[in-house]
This record gives sequence, structure tokens and C-alpha cells, in this order.
Amino acid sequence: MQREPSIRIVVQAEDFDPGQEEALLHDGDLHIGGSAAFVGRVRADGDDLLALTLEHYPGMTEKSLQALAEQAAERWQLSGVTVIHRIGRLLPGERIVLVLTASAHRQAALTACEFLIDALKTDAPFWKCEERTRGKHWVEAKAGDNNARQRWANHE
Amino acid sequence: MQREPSIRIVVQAEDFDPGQEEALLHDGDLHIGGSAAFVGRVRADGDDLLALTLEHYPGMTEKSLQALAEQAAERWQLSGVTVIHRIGRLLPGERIVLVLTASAHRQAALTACEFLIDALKTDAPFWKCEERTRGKHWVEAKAGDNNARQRWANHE
Amino acid sequence: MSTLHLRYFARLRERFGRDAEPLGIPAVPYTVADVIALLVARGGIWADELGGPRVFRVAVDQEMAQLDTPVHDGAEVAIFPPVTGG
Amino acid sequence: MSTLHLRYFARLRERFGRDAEPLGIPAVPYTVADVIALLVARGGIWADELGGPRVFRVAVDQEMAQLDTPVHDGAEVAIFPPVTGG
Repeated sequence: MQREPSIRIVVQAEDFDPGQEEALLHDGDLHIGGSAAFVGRVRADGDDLLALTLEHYPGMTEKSLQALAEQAAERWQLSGVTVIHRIGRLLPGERIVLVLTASAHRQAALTACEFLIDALKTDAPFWKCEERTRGKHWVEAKAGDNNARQRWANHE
Repeated sequence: MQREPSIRIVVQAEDFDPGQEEALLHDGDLHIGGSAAFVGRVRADGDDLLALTLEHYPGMTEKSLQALAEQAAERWQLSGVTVIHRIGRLLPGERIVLVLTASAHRQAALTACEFLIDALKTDAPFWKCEERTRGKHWVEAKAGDNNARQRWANHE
Repeated sequence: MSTLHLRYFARLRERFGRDAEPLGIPAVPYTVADVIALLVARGGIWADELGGPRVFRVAVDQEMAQLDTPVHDGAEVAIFPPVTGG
Repeated sequence: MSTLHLRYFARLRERFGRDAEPLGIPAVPYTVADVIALLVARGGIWADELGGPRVFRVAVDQEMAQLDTPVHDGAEVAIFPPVTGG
């Protein structure tokens, strides 16, 4: 009765289409009641941001996203998880990341989506380098992201 | 600095494209850091569901969705909200509803999205009629939906 | 006399065999509870659906209403089951 | 002697002027802490980045590691700043 959750992890330079991914994740599984998605975009933080460059750790990045997706799928009994993260140089307004979760029940899909975007920000090896009018610099990790991650730790 | 939140409420028989709606909501507002979406689909509940027919109260339905969207936009300082709800006869697997929220901050977008789908299920005048192999019947309201709605009431 | 525009939706629309009807009420202060009492007095399915333990909702001029919500001449009064959208 | 494959990412890759290098270590039980001590002993930016209060992370064979995580001959040991994706 219960299918194995379908997990799709992609790290790519190209943009993605959240609607197409929703359709792909659904893919004729009629027991999916809904899906939750988070799409992150490059925010024009401070108005002088020219671009972001995303670096990753090929191999480890995909493995860590796969592990997080499997953990979420088990914890919230998801039908499927899609995580797409872009790398390379991105301009303000461009999409960076998609987290998509499908479940029979909306609460599970929404909570798992929130867990995954929080966990990705602290556990997956990606680094952002900002190009601003006054030069380039590597973004420092935010305490807030660690706090958001910590919320989920009690039940792991 | 802070734009008025853009609110888009649609009640229609036609399907929608969640990716296109995400792009439309973003629409060059470079201060949006992310958007959260919930897409509800007709679930093949019990394996003998042939179709769902969605009835609404023209006028009041749109007004109540608009009021919920405005409430969420204010409470979570959203950049934009899109709610699309389909009406008429829908088959298992078809999309029924989209709730999409955009914000500078991911937590606000995700929480507001969850609020809106919970609130829509108890406050917006839509009714589902199921066609099963053994006949048609109107879906009864679920206590769980009222409980989910109640979670948000303390802060209203 | 004042006139209300009654509307019915979903299961109640089917049970009552109509989606709308005008309803004459006395030109005195009148509430949702009075309207319901007038309909229950029709007996049969009306008493069954609106006079017993079955749960229903009322909106006046497209806003959710309570039993003590006043109704005015020309008001749109909608009666329907608890909603099940989304 | 054993050999480790060191990898550096992001700010540390730029600071150290390289994205990878082999590192010879004695063929005895060895931990992440020993590897860091070996690099800090190079002085300059190595001591500055890895020997002071600056925060960094280490992965061994693409799994997050702690200071007491053992490293084996041929291990891939990556050193990088706290992550900032998403």
C-alpha cells in the first residue's frame, strides 16, 4: 500500500520550474493529498548586491541533501521529496533553492518542508560569496539559522 | 520602502500552474527572499472515489479569501499572497487549491502559508460533493480542520 | 412587510430543492434566529434540518452571522452546511 | 607514512590559495585534531585560520567530523567555513 518515498536531489547551475517539479513529484500517485514548497530567491539585500556565487562540495552536498530528505520522509511519512539547489553566479531575483514535499496530509508536507529548508541551511555544504559595488566577500553563517535548525533536534 | 502586499484571489474551474504563479508573485520585487506554497490535490481516498464537485458562494467566497489574505499579509508582513481555488467537477489527482505567500524571510512565508490553508478550510464557503461507485454524498466538515484553525486563534 | 433574499448551498440547497427564494418578514426588528424560526415552522425537512441537532451556518450580506445578528429589508441571508473546501 | 587528500572550500580555499593538496601523516592512529595541528604548525594564514578563535568545519570522507574523528590512509579530509546555502 505504502510506496517507497520518491526522493529527487539535484544540484545544478540551471534554473528550475517549481510547477513542473510539483507535477513530477505527484506523478500519478493518487494518494498524495498535497505538497508544500519553499522557493528561495536571491534577495536584493541592501540594494548594492550585484550577484551571489554559490559554491558547493561535489559529492558531499548531494549525499547530505539525500540524507536530510530520507530523514524527513521517514519522520513525516512523506510520499516524496524534491530538493533542487543552484550553484554558480546568480543575480538578485533569481531562484536559488526549491524544497518540495508531498504527503497524504497537508500538515506533514508543510512541517517537513520547513524542517528541510532549515536543515539545508546549516547542514548542506554550500557557501555564498556576495559581489557588492564595494567588492566581494563570503557570507558568514547566521546564528538565526542555527537556532532554526536547533528547533528540530529534540526529536531526532 | 515597504510596498503594499500584492494580493491575488482567484476562484475558477480551470487548472493553474504553481510555477507560473510563483513567478507572477515575485514579479521583479527584489526584496522577496522566498515564497512558500501549498498545493492541494484530489486524493483517491478509499480507492472508489470517481470525482469531487466543488461548490462555492460567488461573492462571499472571494471576499472571505481576500479577508484571510489581508489578515495574513499584515500579521506576517508578507510581500504578496496568491490564493487560487478551483470549483466544479475534479478527478482524483487533479489540483484543487494553491496558497502562495512571499516574504523577505522564509519563516514568515512558511507560517503564513500554513495559517492560510488551515483558515481556508474552515472559513471560506466551499463545499465538496463526492461521487463514489456507490453514489454521491456531501463531505462532512472534519473536527481536525477546526482544531487546526483553532491553533491560530489565540493571536487574532 | 420587508423582504429577505434567502440563498441555500450544497446539501441544504439539494434538500430544500431550491437555491434561493424571497422571504417576507414583518417590518420590525428581526434577527437570524427569527428567520430560522419562520423556516422551521414550515415543518418537514425544514424542521428536520434547521430545528434539530444538525449543524448549519448563516451568513448575512455575505458575512458570517450569529443567531442574534439583525437582518434588514433587502438583506441576503444564506444558509449552508459547515464548509469543506481546500 | 600515510597520505590524506585535503580539500578546502569557499573562503578557506581562497585564503590558502589552493582547493586540494596531499598531506603525508605518520602511519599511526591519527585524528582530525592531529591534522589541524600539523597545518597550524605551518604558521601564517594556517595558524591564523585554524589555530585561533575562527570557526571552521571538517568532513572526513564527506561526512561531518569532530576533532576526535580518526583519519585513515587515503581519507578525504575537507576543511571549510560554516555553510551558508539555501
